[in-house]
Amino acid sequence: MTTEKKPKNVFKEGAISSEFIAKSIAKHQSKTAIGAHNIFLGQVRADKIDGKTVSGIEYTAYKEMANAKFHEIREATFSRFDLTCMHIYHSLGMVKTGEICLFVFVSSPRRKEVFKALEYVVEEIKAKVPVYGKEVFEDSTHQWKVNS
Amino acid sequence: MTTEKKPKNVFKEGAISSEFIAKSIAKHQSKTAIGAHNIFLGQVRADKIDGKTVSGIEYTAYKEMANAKFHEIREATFSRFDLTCMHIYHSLGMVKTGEICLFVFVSSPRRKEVFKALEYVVEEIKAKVPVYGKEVFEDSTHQWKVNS
Amino acid sequence: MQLQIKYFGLLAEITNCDQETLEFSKSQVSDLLKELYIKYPLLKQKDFKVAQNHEIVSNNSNITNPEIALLPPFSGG
Amino acid sequence: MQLQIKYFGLLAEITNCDQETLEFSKSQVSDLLKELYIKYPLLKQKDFKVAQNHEIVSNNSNITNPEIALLPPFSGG
Repeated sequence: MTTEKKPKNVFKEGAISSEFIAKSIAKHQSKTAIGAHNIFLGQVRADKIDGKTVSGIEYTAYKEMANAKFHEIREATFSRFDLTCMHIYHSLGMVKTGEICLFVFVSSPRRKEVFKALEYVVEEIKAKVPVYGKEVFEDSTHQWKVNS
Repeated sequence: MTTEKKPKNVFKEGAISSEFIAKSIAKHQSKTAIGAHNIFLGQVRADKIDGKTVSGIEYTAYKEMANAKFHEIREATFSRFDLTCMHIYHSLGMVKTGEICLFVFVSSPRRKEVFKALEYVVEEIKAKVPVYGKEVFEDSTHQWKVNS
Repeated sequence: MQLQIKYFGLLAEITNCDQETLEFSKSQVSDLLKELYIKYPLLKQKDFKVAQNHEIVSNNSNITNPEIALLPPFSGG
Repeated sequence: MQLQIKYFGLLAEITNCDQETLEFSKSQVSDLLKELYIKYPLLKQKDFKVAQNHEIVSNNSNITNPEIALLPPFSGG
């Protein structure tokens, strides 16, 4: 039932830990109107490009605009779907391969809503939020990530 | 890359803890081909029915058939979607309101696959697996849950 | 043939047992249901399916397995 | 008007800075881009959008805010 009305900071320095995700899940035990949670986690892949392997992604962002866009996405999602709550966290700085860089968490009384809402939120983030991933290779060279 | 070929036991006695979910997420850090995880959690709602409030759901199942069906769903999902791995856990016995009774976890190199796969798995479980929820009210009366 | 009949959910409340062993001399699922409806008249009003070999079977299937389950609508998850 | 221009991702490598202050006397985004292309010829080959007031704006928009950001394609998540 909590729709935050002011943009809040979605960014976290470094990787998002599984303990943090567990705490976030546990906090919802008192919200007994919820019947379904859906969680998206983005994990950094060890892609091989021209024989070199990605060792991590360093994230930067146009923070003020990004937080404003996260807020717009949140508001639009609450108006489109019957959600009880929603949480978004994105990493800044270095996230190593195998670590989590994006955590999106939606909850609703009913499961149909969470499936639609979660995919909507993730696609909106990819399309509208000015965040940049620099793929750093094991030899310290890099390339700028392109979302597909 | 692990497609278990034999039915395994999907059931866990009692609620699924957030610590268990966290451990399951952390185990995937070594699978660096994964770019996206999608997790569904079913949580027991404190529904009000005729003035009485649900305090928990007691789950029973036709276990052998249920595990066989979970296995069929797993195999069908791997053949339809490009997944790296999949995990399903369902509670048996008493699960109190606010606690988790179903945990479905799919992972893939790409996000489009996990969205489609997760919804498919959850809908298949609801439709094909012989599990029964007895909604127990605060006054110890009960009714049999009907999925919508 | 001796059949082990398993009852789940609401049905186990009607039969007052989770499973029972019955002597069965006919062939089809529908024959078994007729016998069970006599024993448990309330069953007739209930929505359920019959499973054999862990698969739902139709009423005109032959019974070939000694374990038969009566399954009300699923409500997992 | 004094403009603070912010560069992100790949573009910050081309300009060799994250942000800079420029004196700007014309009105439209396209005028600013012409000046930036002279200063940083490599920018011209790059795919990017311009944001003002935290919104993407078109090249014929008037510049009304002292903070302007040049944003290459997003790659979050």
